[in-house]
Amino acid sequence: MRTWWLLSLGALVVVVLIIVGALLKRPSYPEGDVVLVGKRVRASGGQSADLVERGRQLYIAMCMTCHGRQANGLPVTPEGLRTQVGEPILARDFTGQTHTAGKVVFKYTWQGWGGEFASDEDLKHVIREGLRGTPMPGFEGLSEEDLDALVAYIKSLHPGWKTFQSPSPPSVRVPSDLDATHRIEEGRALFQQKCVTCHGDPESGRPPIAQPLQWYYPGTDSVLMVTARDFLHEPLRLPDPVDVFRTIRKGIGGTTMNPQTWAELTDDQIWSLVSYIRYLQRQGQEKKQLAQNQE
Amino acid sequence: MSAASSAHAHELSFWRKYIFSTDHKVIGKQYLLTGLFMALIGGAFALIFRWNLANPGTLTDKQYLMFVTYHGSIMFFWVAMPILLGGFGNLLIPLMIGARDMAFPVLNMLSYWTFFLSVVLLVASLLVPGGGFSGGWTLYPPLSAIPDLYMGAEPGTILLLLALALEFASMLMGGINYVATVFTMRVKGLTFFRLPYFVWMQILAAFLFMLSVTPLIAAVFLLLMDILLGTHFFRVTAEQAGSPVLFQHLFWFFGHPEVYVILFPALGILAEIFTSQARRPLFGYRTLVWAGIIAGILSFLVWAHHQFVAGINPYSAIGFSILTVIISVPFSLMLIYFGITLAGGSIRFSAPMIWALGAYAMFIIGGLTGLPLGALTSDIYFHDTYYVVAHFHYTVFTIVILSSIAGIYYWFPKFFGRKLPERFGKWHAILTLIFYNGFAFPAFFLGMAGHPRRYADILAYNYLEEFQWVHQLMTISTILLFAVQIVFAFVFIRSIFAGEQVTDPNPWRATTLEWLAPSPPPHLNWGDTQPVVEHGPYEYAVNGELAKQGIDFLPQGKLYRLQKLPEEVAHHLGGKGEQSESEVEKATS
Amino acid sequence: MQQEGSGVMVSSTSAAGASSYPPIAGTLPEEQYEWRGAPVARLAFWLFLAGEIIILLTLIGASIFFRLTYPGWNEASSYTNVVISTINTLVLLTGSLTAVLAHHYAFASRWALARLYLVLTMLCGFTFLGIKVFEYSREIMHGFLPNTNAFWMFYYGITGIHGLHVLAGSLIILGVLFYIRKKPSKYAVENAALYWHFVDVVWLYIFPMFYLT
Amino acid sequence: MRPDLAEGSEVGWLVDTAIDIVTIGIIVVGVLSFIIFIYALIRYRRTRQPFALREAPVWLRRIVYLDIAVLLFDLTLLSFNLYAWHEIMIDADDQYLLRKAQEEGAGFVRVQVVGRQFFWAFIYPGADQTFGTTDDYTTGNIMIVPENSYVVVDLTAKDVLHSFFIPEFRVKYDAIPGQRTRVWFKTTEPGTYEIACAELCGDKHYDMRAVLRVVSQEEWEAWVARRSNGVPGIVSGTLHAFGGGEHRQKSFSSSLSHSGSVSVQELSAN
Repeated sequence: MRTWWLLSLGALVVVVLIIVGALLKRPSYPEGDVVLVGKRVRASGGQSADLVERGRQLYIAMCMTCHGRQANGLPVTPEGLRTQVGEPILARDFTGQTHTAGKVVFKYTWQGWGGEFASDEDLKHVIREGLRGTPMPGFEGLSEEDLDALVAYIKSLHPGWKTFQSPSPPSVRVPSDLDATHRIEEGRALFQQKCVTCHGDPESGRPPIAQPLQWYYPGTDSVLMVTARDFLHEPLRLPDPVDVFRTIRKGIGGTTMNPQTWAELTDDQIWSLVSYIRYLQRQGQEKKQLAQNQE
Repeated sequence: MSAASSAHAHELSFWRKYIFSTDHKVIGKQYLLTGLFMALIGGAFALIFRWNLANPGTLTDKQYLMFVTYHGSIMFFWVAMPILLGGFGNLLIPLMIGARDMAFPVLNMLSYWTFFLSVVLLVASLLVPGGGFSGGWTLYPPLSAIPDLYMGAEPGTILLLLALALEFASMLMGGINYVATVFTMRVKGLTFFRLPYFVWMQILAAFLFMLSVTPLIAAVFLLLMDILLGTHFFRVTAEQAGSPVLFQHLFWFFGHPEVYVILFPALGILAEIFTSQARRPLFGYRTLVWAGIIAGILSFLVWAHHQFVAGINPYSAIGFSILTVIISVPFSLMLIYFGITLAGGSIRFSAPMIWALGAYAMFIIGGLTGLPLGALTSDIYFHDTYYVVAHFHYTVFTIVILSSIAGIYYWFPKFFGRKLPERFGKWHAILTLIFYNGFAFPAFFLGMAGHPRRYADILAYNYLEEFQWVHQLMTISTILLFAVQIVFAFVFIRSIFAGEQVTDPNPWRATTLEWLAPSPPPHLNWGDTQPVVEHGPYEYAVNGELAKQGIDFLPQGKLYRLQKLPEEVAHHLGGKGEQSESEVEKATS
Repeated sequence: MQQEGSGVMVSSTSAAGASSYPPIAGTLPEEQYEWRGAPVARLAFWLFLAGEIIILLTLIGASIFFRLTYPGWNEASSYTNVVISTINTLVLLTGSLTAVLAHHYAFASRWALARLYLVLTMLCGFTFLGIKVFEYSREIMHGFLPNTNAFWMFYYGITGIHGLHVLAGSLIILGVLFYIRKKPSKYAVENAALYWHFVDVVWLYIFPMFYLT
Repeated sequence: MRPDLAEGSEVGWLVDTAIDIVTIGIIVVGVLSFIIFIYALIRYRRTRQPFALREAPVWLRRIVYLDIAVLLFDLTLLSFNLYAWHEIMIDADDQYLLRKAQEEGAGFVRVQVVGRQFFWAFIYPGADQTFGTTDDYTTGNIMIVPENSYVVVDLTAKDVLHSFFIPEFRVKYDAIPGQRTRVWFKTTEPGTYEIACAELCGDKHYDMRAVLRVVSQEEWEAWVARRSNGVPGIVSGTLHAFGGGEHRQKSFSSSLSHSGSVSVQELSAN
């Protein structure tokens, strides 16, 4: 009659065993009250956990929505990605799936035009600073460990990383008279000479032109078009003068911005171009502010 | 089934009798058993994700959310609705109004099998590639509108939506059937204000469900169009803007009445148990009925209190908040009246009564803790935290588990002709209440601490780290709670087949009509007799002559032998009155 | 279960009424068997229609909500085909007329005529669907897809669900035709006609919403 | 139980008071009803009261008036909520907050917040205080605002629903795609807080964690200046960060004001 007593007894034993099991495994986090951007790593999972795996978790939490589930630059969001001026763009493809030759093209590298891979420092620099005018924010509070993990994960996505040797960065000196008027004048003249073809003439109102990139829209045959930077209305991706200098000197891989065209320019002339571009940026900013104040 | 009910002159095949039966009692039992089985599955899902909360990292994030989602969906749509509406409604409504079956027996059977199909689809949605839907039982788009992109579970989502639609269709059929039955098939003398409170609550629930679920059916249709045809009713693309908030409006227009759809039958069960176990007439019967009607009407006007911080107009939020507070009036009235029914009674602490009292006490907590959520400023902080989880477990667990099991203990002798062990029932109730509070009450503190819901791993946050032990406590309570229910499941099944046979068709000395029928009632319920109602439903504490013999109640009606058998009864009984009489005797002896 | 003092399951009553519980009070004359109100099927059908009406009201309400916020609605709605839809309206209205006639003859117990008009109503339904398919194909050929813009998604959504209702109405009539062959039931005819009128009334809202404005 | 209220947060004070009033109210009522309930169960148990009363005693019937008391009680509890809601959600438009900030001599900062799976992007207008210009700056998962300021947050989402929740400031509002919503709060002292997502947004919902840093006025100005582009006289170089070494600081606070940056002069001296 009292079988249910036996049943309860049996169930009780099982349950006690389960609870003992539950209590044996007590997760906790080692860090005290340090508040950091990024992932807190479980002690049981281990600080020693695979760096790539940790990077993958961070990638899912912070990068996947724009760079894609397969990291091929196909955004998760159906709204797509747009620049500040409303032009559709794609996030960087880390796997080489969309590139015509299966390459991974990073714009910001020290190898110069056509360089497929970025150095660790370049990647961290972009993650930390963000790319202005695009949805890429600067994750500036990210700890160095998390940056390492992210870079490790990104580098696990394309076999080319294994053989890639990061070159040491050349030393660059920012001239002290960067924003001086004479430099701006010199830069304007050089700009008219070398850059107007693609970038248009911002001061006379000629718009920049769109040119094909070397990669495709994922899943289609249509080549991605990209418009050259409009220096008056659009922010520079990396506005730091050193970055601007570097971009001009080394060109932008995967695009038609071939540094061979202006190989004869000296470093000093390029700094003048940087000055002029910075001048254009300020002009655009003032115009916009004026327009807003009038509203 | 007992030997008595098998003595049919007109034998049905096994399939027609137990599987594709049109008998309301068989369908009710089918609903009840399916619902209880799904409750075990839903509870097991709860265990799995609670385990993950105590030991983060056991499940993947996707699995965790999937189990959370399915736990919610199953408990609401595949446990509460079939047990309280399908099960108790089918089993009790015809008996309580003295009818022989539902108004549409075939529709009734169809309703169950549609429901069964929805269960199959639900299970299928878990097993398809990509796994089940993991966007919460509220199905909020855009997360659910582009499942393939956001969660990688497109077939699962579509199947879950279809399963929901089928479930709604099934319950709609049931609801129409209940209303039609109660409106047209009451026996002689049973006026509307002599209906047992349970029947009132059932038809109110049926009306609420019918009027509220249809907008959600429309919303599910639009959501399916979003998924399959790429429209943008609820999702936002670069060129075209849909409105995610519109879905929330449609969902909660259903969602709030839905809570009352399952709450009302539970209150009905409590009313039946309280009156018979406290030997007291239901205090303020008419007022209670009107309170139910008013609460039902008001429930259509408060839906946006789920969306105070979800982008609705702040002015309209004020209106919804005030209405929400006003809707607490009929419910507090119900609870107060139930309390008065208890006070002054002669309370028997039988197993169903302990369950019902526990449910009543938990309702008090659940109702009161709803106030900080309905009050709009405190809801800013509590919205989507564990406080909400605690609040709705105090209401919904009370409805779905405590009240249902109270009802099962109460009517089990009537349904199955056998008894559930009484002492086990008391221990079951007490242990369940302890462990239930052990998992639900700490959630209030988590909510106070600002712990958002549906977090797979709270250790991601500094300010939540110290509450990990609370999750472990809750997990242990949940394990114990589930273990107790497992034992109950064994006892329940054992009692169906090998429990002690009941000798008395009215073991609780209750008044309502179902206790006049034999236990279990035969096919077509009343044989060659028929009840005629002479009183209101709760004539307890009667000081008549019989009171001296210990009989302090007047049954709601009396049984009369029929002058001429109705056609289907005559057909079923083989057309001979003598045989049927012996059958009734057999069944009751 | 029957513990002393706590259980209520006392067996005194069964002891008192040794023969059977509950005692039979007497014999009930046939005219007092049951208390019946409205015809059951009609009541249930109205309840069902109430639910249907709310579904379509929700959809129409949502479309009004979108229409207020979407500026391109009127322009998009000018591409719908008024001629075809007017023909369709006439077809549906004819169906309503024949449904009324079927209802009339069913209640007059002239079953042959009732059956004829039911068949005509059903044919109207299938004609409507055929025209609708033609109209859809034209629109799709012109590049108007459900995901084109807010107007077209509502157009396809609401007319699609209405089309399903027309199909359901036609199939209900088909079912009723088979049903009344065995057992002539005027309420079956009435409910089928009722459903048809419901479908018709819904169309009368859809027609100005998507075609005329 | 609640996390400590951020120092001097106005919204936080309103919300906290609303919660306290309602919570104390329901605890009092709950305890009272439980006492009555348990008393009734003991008083009217079968062994003490073998026969039930047919009619409720008169004094018991009076309890019905309790329901009116319930309504009044509810409305009393609600009244402060309504006031606070008015203060937080309805009254506080930008002009009102700006005027208040000017009266108190406090700062006024606007930040656009974009929720994405699964991070928060914070868009700052830059030095010119205007959105949409070339010096806008976006941070990911870290929100930096000055002390003693009114902060107005414009919320939106780009994919699914998110909910912007700062527990310490008692601030929460949904970020909805295609719609702009806003919240505001006031900061007083520097500190570090956590921002959570409170609306299910996908697998890594729990990991959608951002950090709110309230910094001193000087630190804020230095940060804005460093992040602003094209402003004459401010040039930052991040070159030396590539060298590693001393940049690998664990604590973020020390690297905030000039995170890995050296002035032009330093750089030129190399």
